[in-house]
Amino acid sequence: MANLNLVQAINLALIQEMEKNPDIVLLGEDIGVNGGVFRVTEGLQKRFGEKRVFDTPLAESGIIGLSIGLAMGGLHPVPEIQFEGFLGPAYDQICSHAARMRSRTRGAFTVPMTIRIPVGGGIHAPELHSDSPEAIYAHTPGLKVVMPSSPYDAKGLLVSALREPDPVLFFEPKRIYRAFREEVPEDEYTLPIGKARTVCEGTDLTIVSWGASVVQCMQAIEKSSRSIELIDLRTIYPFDMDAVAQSVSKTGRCVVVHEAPLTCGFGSEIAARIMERCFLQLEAPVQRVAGFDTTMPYYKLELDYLPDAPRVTRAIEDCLAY
Amino acid sequence: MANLNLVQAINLALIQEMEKNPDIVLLGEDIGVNGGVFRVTEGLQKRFGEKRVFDTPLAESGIIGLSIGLAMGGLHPVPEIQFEGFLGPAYDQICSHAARMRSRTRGAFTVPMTIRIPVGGGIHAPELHSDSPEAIYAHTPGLKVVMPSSPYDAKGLLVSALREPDPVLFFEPKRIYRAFREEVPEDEYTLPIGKARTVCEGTDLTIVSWGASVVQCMQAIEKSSRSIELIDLRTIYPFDMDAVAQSVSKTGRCVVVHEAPLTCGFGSEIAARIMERCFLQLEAPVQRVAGFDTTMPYYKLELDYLPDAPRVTRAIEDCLAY
Amino acid sequence: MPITTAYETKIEHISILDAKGNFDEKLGKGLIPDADLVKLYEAMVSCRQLDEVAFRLQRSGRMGTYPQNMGQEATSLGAAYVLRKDDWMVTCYRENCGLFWRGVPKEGILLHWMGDERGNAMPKPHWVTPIYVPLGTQMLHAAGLTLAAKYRGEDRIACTFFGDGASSEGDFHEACNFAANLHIPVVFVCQNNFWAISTPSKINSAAPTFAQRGLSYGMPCLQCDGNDIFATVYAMKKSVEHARTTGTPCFIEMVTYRLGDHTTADDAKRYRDQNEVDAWKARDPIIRLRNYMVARKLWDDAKESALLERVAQENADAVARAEGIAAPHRADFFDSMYAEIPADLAMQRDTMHTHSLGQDPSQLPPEAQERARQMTSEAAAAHH
Amino acid sequence: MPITTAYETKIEHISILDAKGNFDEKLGKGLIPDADLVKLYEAMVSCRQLDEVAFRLQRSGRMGTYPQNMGQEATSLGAAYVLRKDDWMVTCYRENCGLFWRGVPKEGILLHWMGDERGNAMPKPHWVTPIYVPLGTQMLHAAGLTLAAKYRGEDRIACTFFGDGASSEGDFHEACNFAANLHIPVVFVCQNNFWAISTPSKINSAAPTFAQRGLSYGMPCLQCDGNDIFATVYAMKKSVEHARTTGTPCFIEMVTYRLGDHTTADDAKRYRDQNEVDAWKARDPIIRLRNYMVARKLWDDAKESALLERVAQENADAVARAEGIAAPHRADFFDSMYAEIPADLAMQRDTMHTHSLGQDPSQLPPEAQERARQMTSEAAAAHH
Ligand SMILES: Cc1ncc(C[n+]2csc(CCOP(=O)(O)OP(=O)(O)O)c2C)c(N)n1
Ligand SMILES: Cc1ncc(C[n+]2csc(CCOP(=O)(O)OP(=O)(O)O)c2C)c(N)n1
Ligand SMILES: [Mg+2]
Ligand SMILES: [Mg+2]
Repeated sequence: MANLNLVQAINLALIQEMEKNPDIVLLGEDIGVNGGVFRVTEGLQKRFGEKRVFDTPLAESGIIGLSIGLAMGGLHPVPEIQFEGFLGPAYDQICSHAARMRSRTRGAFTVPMTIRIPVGGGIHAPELHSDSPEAIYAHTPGLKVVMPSSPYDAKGLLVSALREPDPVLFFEPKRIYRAFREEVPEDEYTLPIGKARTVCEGTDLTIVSWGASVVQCMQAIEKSSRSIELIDLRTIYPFDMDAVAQSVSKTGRCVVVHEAPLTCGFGSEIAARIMERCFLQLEAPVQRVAGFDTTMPYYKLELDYLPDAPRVTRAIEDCLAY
Repeated sequence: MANLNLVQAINLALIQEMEKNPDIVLLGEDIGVNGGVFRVTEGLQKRFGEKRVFDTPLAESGIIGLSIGLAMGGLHPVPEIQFEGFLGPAYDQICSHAARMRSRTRGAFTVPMTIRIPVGGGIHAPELHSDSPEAIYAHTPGLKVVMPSSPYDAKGLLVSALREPDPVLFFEPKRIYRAFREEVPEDEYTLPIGKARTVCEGTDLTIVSWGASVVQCMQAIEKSSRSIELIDLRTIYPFDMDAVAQSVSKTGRCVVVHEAPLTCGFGSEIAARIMERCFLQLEAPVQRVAGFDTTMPYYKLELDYLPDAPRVTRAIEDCLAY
Repeated sequence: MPITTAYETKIEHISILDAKGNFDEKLGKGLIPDADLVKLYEAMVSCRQLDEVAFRLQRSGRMGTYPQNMGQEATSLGAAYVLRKDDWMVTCYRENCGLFWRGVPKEGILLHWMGDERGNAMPKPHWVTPIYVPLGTQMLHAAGLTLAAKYRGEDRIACTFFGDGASSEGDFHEACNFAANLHIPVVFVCQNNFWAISTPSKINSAAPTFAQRGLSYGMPCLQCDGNDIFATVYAMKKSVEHARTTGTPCFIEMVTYRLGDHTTADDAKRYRDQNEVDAWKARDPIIRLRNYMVARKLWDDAKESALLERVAQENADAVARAEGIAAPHRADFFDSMYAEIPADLAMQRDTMHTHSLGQDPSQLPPEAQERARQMTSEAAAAHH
Repeated sequence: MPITTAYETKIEHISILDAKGNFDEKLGKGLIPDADLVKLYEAMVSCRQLDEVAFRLQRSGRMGTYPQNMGQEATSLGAAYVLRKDDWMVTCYRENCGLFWRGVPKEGILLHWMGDERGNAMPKPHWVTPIYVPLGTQMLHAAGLTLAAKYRGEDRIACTFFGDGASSEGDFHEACNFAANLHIPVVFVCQNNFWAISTPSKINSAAPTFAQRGLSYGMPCLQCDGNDIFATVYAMKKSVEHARTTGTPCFIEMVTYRLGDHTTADDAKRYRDQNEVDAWKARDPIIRLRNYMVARKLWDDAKESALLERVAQENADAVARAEGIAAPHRADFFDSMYAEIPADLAMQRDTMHTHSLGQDPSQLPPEAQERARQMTSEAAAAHH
């Protein structure tokens, strides 16, 4: 048991799985000697050699395309995309190829691959370093999409991802890379992809969130006098609708919180499903607290864009007042 | 007034606007001598010359990136992407650049551009020729997204798009390129981007749809004994939520129909908004009839994938029975 | 010396059996044993014939869009002939001749163009990848497949094919660059057939050759006559040897011509001159090789008719097999999305014929649930 | 002749004032008038100084991540000096020296790195584009801007800059290919500074030069010493003349070195040898030019101190202006999304401090509506 931050928990998961599975290889921009711009792969090249941990040319489509080939060839590549904003050039290889390979070849070729991607705002970064594109990939059949909100979860979910036979986008919220530490077992454990975590129980209202926003939700809940249940989705696809529906059936009210823009964000799917599954139990419309339908602003205004505890509080109040 | 199919209506709109506005230029793969693989630009190179209508190298990111530069330089480019499946390589230029240029330069540079894209299934095409990615772009702030369902609408909407100061994705449902003809005025008219059309009025239930699915909805409505209102969204972003909310407030029931996969499809946004706006009037959860959460299958099974009139009928019945 | 030379290079063009029938003994002698030559010829004729069969299938509504290979048979065939059977061959969609040489069954290729993913379930031992319709994307996969082999210490290279048009895609650049800089032995073969649908190759490259596309990466580059099976074999031998011995990539432009329409959905008369097509018909790789074999007494009319008859039968059999495969289950496309189907997706599959999507059946009022139960059992019955 | 030459080429390297102080009279004489030389020197010093100012701003929390230009001043400056004032200059993020030469105000650049889009609102008459953080994407825009100018019959070329790393992106390939094949006069300038963050340039290209990246497209290619202002000016003059007279693109590799960290968020000691850095410090473009000017009696210590003092004041003023600009309105980012804000987005803006998102205020119960009204007027008051 060690007290680790998110970066360290991921680093540990990588080490342990790489020791078990010689087919895991890591690649990306600056992940070798430099250990990645967030130091998530620190020390891994030294430990596992340049064959298993290597720097690539600066080309995201190339990184994913090469990884697809590696995976078709029987390895489990773990490409890092330096920031979520640079998934753009790799979109086609991810969505038209990685996601479809099993289906278009009826299983003759598969793409076991874990794409690691720092995600989200809040660290005063330059343009295209603060976005939240998870809904784009949740809308793309054939992918799995994971986003942990704590060191413990990160380790358990990453180990699962590294054992997945299909491509996983593993989003790491950079705002909480070093924000806090928690006890993370050295021993092996996994958290299932597709299962949510109930962070705290409550009876008046359910909050559904994921990634760094979970922290903002907890702040709002601490300040609230009402009994609020918080569900951390942990995985965006497949998502644990049973957990959400069960909670909302109990509370009758729900607020969904995420950083991505409102329109067609993953919150809209959660809201639509809640309506489908809990229609008769719902006492108020599902409230969405999300990024606005604008480009993520440069950092002077990023805190005005990102959902924060006061906005979550307002939504809780509005929803309860309905 | 002429009796035109969708291809001809678009061709006519291009001719008329190009005659008015010398800044409009057309570019893309095979759009010149060949008139495009769907013949939408037939005759335009001959008419307007190779300077205004030109073939490009085979590279979608290049086509959009070049168009962005053309637009920043004061022209109104109309790039064609041959099939929606090949938007993938251009995703980054569309979403990280075209969509953000005005915002990231606070208006110093803008990208007036109309990207024309054949979209959707139903024509027995090979892989990646039958998708419906509109939700991806609706989730990307800075873009406008249009999808007509008839020749008349296509002309009016395209003329509006060609006069827009911001980037528009103009999706042309290939399934109805030549499926039917209707009266299309030669005279100038425009249809506003952001306004829906009420195709037929009704009191029992509202259907919201767009693109080729509108035709399937009409078939279902014709067979139904109930009074059903059909709203063709026409534009996906900005979308006419007032029209939808007004209709559902009246009928209390709604079915949304689209070809794209269910999860995080644009139907989820419509459903979520209906809940937000019409909660107290809703008598049943909004039903979504959509593509499944699978890769669009090759054409032997495409009709099993695409929403058809029987599936719409089933949704109508389920929703009314609720 | 203020102006010095930073780089200097030269690209060779290889031609052995030219269109007039001249044969270069120095390069060509002993290059291909006579017995193999006959087999290569037969393979080209068989592929050419299948093009015609496929064309008729498409015209009669029994197949979707199909891209004919006509005129380009010697490119992928030359490559397949030189490669080891366990080198990766990573193709686009116009390399049937090479794929068949590898042993890929014709019915699989036909099935693919009949709109059936099972046609893309390439049989494993053939070391070939699925057909790629999206252009330019497969070269990166070729690099990855080869790097995976290298990682495991396997002695395996790859050869990947793409057109003049596809070489304009950004992924082409990234694939060559990754292969060169990460030391991955891939032979990149650009099939310059002068057209990308209606777009002439000069719009895809203003340079004098496509071969020089490889110079960026410091790769050895070659150009060869792609309609000359001797030249393609010669260029491949040189390139394969380079790749295998150095562990690094190299580049070949094979100059050829698409004699047919781009696909059955295309009408090449709209954009290209019949004179140009006729000139290239005179350089047909099949005719050229036949003339050579006849001159060398390796071939005659009797053999030709026997071949045509045999091939007609083989192709008819392949069509029969492709058409004889039972239609896929209507819910087939759900089952290969993931190794294990997620619960929600399974629900979509199991209710696809009975419920509207997004509606959890258990939420329905009793009468609707009853109707659903009936429909489910009807649907199940219909599938047995 | 079965083996013929399909293509042959050679790339020149230009060096005029070398690191040892040798000056090539043949190429260098009269290339840059003395008066201009002094101005160019002053520009480099001023830019170098601003790097230090920016570094301190970042370290003291007054600015976000900043990429220093240190060591590379002569590349973009040589280009800006040769270009006409109304040629497009399409840069990445490490070309301050050229941008300032063009008249782009320093406070704009600082403002950008202070996380404020208004810093990217490039003033129109300077014919420069915004700073691009995403790599490799701007070259296509350069091609488009130039084609738009050509379309209108304007006599305007573009020069676009990118690093050794960025040249690995697919968009780089597409930009060069479009420019070459569609006949667009763009000068492509690759600043090879040997590193892309921690990635050595050999991982981005295994070829002997980056200059040969242009050969694919049939462009004239040049390599020059990028730390020699004479060489960059010479290479640019040749290239600009080519572009302007032929209307087609060309390619320059400027060989230079990043003396500082990649950005203020980077620590280059983690991955590169101090000896390498020291060796390049000896080839610093500023020192080199100063020595030359001193030798030619164009410069002396007194001038140097006066310059340093003037520049310190100018840069301090620029910082004061950047920091003096009023903070953007909290809802600022809504207003430049579209020419006209869509109604739904306006609603999001107007209720951003009063309502939870997605909630139509009119749907709220009366007491919540009352609370909202209060908050709205408070918020409005706070902004005046
Ligand atoms: C990424 C992508 N863009 C566009 C298309 C549509 N398309 C199919 S084939 C083709 C032309 C291909 O030309 P080339 O690469 O020269 O190959 P050829 O067909 O001549 O063998 C085009 C534009 C595609 N399949 N993929
Ligand atoms: C598309 C993209 N991928 C990754 C990054 C992250 N990144 C910023 S600078 C950099 C290295 C750039 O190297 P180079 O092009 O050589 O320019 P230099 O910084 O050396 O001037 C990287 C990887 C980015 N900004 N854009
Ligand atoms: Mg071709
Ligand atoms: Mg660099």
